[in-house]
Amino acid sequence: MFPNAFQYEAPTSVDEAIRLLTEYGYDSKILAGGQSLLPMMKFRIAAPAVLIDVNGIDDLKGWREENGKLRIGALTRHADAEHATELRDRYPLLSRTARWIADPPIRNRGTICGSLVHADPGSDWGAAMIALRADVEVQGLEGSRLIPIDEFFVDTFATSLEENELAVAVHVPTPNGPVAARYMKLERKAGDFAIAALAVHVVMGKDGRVSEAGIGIGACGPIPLRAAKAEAALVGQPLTEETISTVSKLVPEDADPADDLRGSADYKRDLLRVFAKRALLEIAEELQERVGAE
Amino acid sequence: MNIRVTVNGRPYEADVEPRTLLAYFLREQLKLTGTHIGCDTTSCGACTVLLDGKLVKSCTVLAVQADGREVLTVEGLEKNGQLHPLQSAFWEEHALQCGYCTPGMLMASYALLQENPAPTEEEIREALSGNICRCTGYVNIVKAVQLAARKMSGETQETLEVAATHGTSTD
Amino acid sequence: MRTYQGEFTIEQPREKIWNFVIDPNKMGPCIPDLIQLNVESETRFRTLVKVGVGPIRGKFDLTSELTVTQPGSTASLSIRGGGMGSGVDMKAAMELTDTADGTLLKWKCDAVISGPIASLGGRLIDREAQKITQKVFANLKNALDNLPDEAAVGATDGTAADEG
Amino acid sequence: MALRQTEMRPMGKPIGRKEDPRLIRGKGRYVDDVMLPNMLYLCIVRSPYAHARIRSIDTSAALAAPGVKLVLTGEDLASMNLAWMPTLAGDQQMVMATGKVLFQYQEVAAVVAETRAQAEDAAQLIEVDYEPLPVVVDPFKALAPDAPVLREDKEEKSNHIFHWEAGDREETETLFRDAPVIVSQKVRFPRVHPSPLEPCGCVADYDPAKSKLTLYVTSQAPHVHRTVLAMVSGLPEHQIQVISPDVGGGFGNKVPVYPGYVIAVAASLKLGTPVKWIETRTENVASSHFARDYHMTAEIAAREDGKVLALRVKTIADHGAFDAAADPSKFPAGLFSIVSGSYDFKAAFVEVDGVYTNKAPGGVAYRCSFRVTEASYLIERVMDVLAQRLGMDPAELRLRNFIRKDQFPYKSPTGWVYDSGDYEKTLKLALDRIGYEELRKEQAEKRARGELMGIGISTFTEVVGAGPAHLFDIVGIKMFDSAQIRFHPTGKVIARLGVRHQGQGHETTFAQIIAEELGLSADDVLIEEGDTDTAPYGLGTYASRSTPTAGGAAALCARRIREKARKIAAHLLEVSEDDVTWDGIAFSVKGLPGRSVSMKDVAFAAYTNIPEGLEPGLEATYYYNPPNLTFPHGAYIAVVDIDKGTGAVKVRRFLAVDDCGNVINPMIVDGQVHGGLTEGFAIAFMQDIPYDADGNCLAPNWMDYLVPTSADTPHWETDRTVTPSPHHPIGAKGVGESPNVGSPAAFVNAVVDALSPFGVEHIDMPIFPWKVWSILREHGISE
Repeated sequence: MFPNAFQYEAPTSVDEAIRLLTEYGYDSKILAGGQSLLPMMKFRIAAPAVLIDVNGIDDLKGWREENGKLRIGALTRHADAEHATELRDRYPLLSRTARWIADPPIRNRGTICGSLVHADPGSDWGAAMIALRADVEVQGLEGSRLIPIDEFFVDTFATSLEENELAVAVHVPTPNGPVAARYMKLERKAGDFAIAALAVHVVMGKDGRVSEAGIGIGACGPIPLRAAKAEAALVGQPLTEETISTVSKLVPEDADPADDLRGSADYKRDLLRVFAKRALLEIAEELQERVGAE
Repeated sequence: MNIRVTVNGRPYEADVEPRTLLAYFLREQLKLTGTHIGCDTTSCGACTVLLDGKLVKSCTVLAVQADGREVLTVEGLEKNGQLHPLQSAFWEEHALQCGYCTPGMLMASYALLQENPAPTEEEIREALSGNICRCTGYVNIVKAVQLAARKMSGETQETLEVAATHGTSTD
Repeated sequence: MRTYQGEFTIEQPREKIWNFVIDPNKMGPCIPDLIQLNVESETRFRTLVKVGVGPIRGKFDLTSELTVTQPGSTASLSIRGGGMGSGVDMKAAMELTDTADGTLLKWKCDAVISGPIASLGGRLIDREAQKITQKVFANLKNALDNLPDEAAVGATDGTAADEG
Repeated sequence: MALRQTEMRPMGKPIGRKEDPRLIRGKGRYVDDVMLPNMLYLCIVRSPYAHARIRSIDTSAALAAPGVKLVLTGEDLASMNLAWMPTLAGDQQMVMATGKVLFQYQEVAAVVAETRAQAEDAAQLIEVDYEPLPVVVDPFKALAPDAPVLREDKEEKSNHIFHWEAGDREETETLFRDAPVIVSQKVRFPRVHPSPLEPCGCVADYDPAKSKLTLYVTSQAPHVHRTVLAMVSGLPEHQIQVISPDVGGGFGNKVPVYPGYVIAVAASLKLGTPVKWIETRTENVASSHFARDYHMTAEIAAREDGKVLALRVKTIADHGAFDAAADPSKFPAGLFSIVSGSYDFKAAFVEVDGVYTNKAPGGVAYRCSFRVTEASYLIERVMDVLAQRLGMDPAELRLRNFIRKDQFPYKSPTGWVYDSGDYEKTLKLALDRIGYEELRKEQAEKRARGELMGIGISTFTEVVGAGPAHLFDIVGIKMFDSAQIRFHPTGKVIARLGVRHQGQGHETTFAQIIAEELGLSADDVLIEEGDTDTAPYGLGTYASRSTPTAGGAAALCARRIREKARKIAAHLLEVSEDDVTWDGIAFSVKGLPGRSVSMKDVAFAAYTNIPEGLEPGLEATYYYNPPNLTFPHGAYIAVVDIDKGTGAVKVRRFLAVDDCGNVINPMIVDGQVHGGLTEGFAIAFMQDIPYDADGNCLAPNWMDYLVPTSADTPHWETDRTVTPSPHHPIGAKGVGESPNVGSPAAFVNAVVDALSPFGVEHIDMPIFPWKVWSILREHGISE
């Protein structure tokens, strides 16, 4: 299967990419990992006239910590996040999420930012970045701006990115204290989009109570969602069984799943509850060990 | 567009349409038909090759994206008339039936053993999860990768024979 | 099949609204993301529309046919066509009734979407079809509200019911 | 481990496969690897509608597109008399739609262009004006009196295709009337698809100078394809050569002749150049033939002690838009009447009604001997329902009802004569190996703790090897099979067979059979299949029939050679033929074992030193018509754990004990079992092709039609018993399909067993986690 014919551009700088985006607008698409876009183009349900391949832009590669944040460049592949042992301690959700995405060769190609910009509601990174309270750094003709993840997803396959803006990085806040995270996902088969998914990120305060909590919901609405009620109920509490039970019951309240081939809306809501409970129990145990060891 | 690609150590220069997928480029322009195509949705992995040492599905990479880079396909595994240990292990363990998934499976196994020379069954199953086999039920593929891992870690033929006879693993 | 419906009130006499909705030259432009409109007869018009969400982008070539079922009060609009290897069939029924404030327009639309878009985009097509349908009637309402003379009030949002 | 390829007496040994050296090097030659000079590419335009009238097709823009050489529609084919073609089931199928379309993804038009991309580009430019018609996707609704009639071309204005029955209605009714226990269960076998990794496709190469058509096609039955093509195209059969090169899996999907092949042939006939058509995965799943889709109800009449008396089965079979089932002509429901399985029922009565719907046509036998999977699943499922109702252990119930070893040959209540079997031995081995008693103990402990663990048993009987020619034919051609063996002077052999392997290892196993019979090593025998110009006529490889039919042909053909060889040996040994004995490796003089000649010596003599009066050369052909089918059997046990929070089922262990008679190559048999179990596992837990009410196919590719990966698939355990077939020349039975036939019931039985304390008696496949969760929820036992 072949995509429609297109003009291929391979800029080597962000400015050049933005200039091309500005020039071709609606008719163009950015190609990063291409693991979602190219299949759609082969089916010809996506047929951009111009493809702007950003893989040759060195500025989009790699990550660094700065100003209390981890800045992850747009060309960071899922597999990079999966294997980066140096990030596991402070950003455990990254590798825990990455290993659930599709399969190894796809993870070698697909990028974190590309996945966010594609804005598939079933995307694993969507839920994870919600939990991490990330910002997406985008650059346009007028310079760059940070879009908080809660404002980034607008609708299925739609983000608040302007037509001539390029997502250049995603910023993840550096946690302030011991952190643990879980990514829970049920699939119909390995590598499938989630039936439902939940990303849970917890930072423990010195008082033994949760100081920061992030819970992102995947595949249960038109966009990745935040379990805001559950987060609020978690912050300031010790991770007791009682807290966990209360919090996990609140998670489904912020979900908006639909009935489909993967299961009913009720089922998906209940999965979120089960995921939350299991994730928090595991996190509690892990943090207890960690704090105890310190 | 004109591209230069090194495939299995050999440089090629070719003119391709930007929309040409790497899999078709390899098969139809370079006549390296060992790389197969089995699906439209990047699901099956029959087209799996290594691009600059990284495992990719060549049906979801443009040929122009391989410009200036190195590709390794199944045809590049055999060296100087010697089968790669993975190839002979797949043969010995009956890890293939119709053979259509085999090139992709070999490439995925090759990539795995580069990073993890002694994988467990679970690690092998996870590493090959982007490659569908409809015939073998995977049991013998797992065995073959483990056998190849032992071969590549330098065990002698004799040790392997003993291990096979006694049904034990020597690692 | 998916069914979408809604209703709104316009502070205009029924006759005036009626004359609007059965005129392809006036109804045609209510189709959202219109690229091209050809009015082929008094009851028939052909439109080329831009459809899409995110990377899924294409054009649908749609032929619409107006049928008056009861002059002055009920009419139906059948929209058929397709694009991107898929087919679209919609039957919208409109009913006008007098109210104290003007005219109540009730609409109901049965949509059948066939082909790769329906099966590939299963996760989103329902929402999209719903959105497009609602946009048609929102545009219609908007156009009617802006008819010369009176202003309009009292619209209710469209609601959707999935019967598929 | 060195490859033990050079052994003499290779029968029963795990010899490394002869086909592998090319396949592991990427040097296989599959149909898409066939690249001919001036070859053009074909792309098919398919219907987005499940049911619609075609008002008009505008091909002008496509014809004007770059690189386009030809555009064809149904009307064009009608003018060539190619618009319709016969199906294997004796129905007619549209090659390209004329008048109306009957299922989504049906062939409507085709473009031939210089490149694949150009063909796809131009296909987009074809404009079809459709008038949608009411859609029927539910086979029960299709039978309603007010249902729209789908097939306007048929004389009978109804969606009913056939009614078929087997067994004794009266005796069955009588036994049911007086039975103390009756259980009844409705069971659906989902619509599934064989989905070989290599999709279907062909290169049609018509050479006007030679008036010869060469069709390279990925086919399980090249000879049948040639005959059907001759019938459809009107080309003389001897001027058609069908070559089935390496086949990337078949599983039944590559038995039928698909419209794409006929379109490619038509295009090549028109253009006089080679035309390639390679299916996309979407075309494969959504338009090529599906399998199963049986809606069954089974009832068992039994005594209170568990002894079964009678079986009654009613089935609605959804065949889609055309009856393209790949069943033998006289068996519209295939061998479904094997449904009494391994149990000694006094009577049985089985009915099947076939129905047209607006769905892709079918159904093929997907790794299954013509509807045996449906039958086996049904009886194994319902036996468990009976066990549950009686409060009996399912193993115990089976042991009580098995056909006993001494009852063979056994005549089943629907008329089959089972050749051999030892069901008790096989089940007992399985129970022993898996540690059944300990597992039941563990289960009891887990139940006490509120955990959900299940053990499922399936003790199935297969029926394979179609078939005896008096019973079985396909489009009139009797289902025998054939082998032709030719010795070269230096003692090497080429053997050609009428079947066509797709991964089963024929190049190795048939070499083993022939080498064993002729005292050679398997290395000395080259097996060739798939070229109709060289191979003798055969019906193809499916329904586990290759070993029972072609395997028999190979052995008997070799024996025919041996008879002539004996004469030559006598001449060489200078004794009379009666004084020559054959010890498996050489001919020797009776009583003088030292004086012997090998087959190699004999072969050389056949060309160099022929006894007077004897025809030179050493070769033979054998067409083997098996006297009966063979009946492999097995006992499968699955152990599952259920996650009470998610409803997910984990298969912890799975043991398959198979009995396929004498084994040619145990390594290959195990491989076949592993593969079939994986497909059975997918069917039990993942696979269905649902349609929405508008006839949209909701699982048209591998994103939604789920095929399991290595990470999903359990680690299979296997074992074997051996009960040779008494009538097969080498006592073999065929095994490829047993694991697919036998395993779905084991999986489902295990899940139901886990939930049985809550009164759950059945869950329809595929067992998605949400189904289990709903049950847990309903019974208040979810996490």
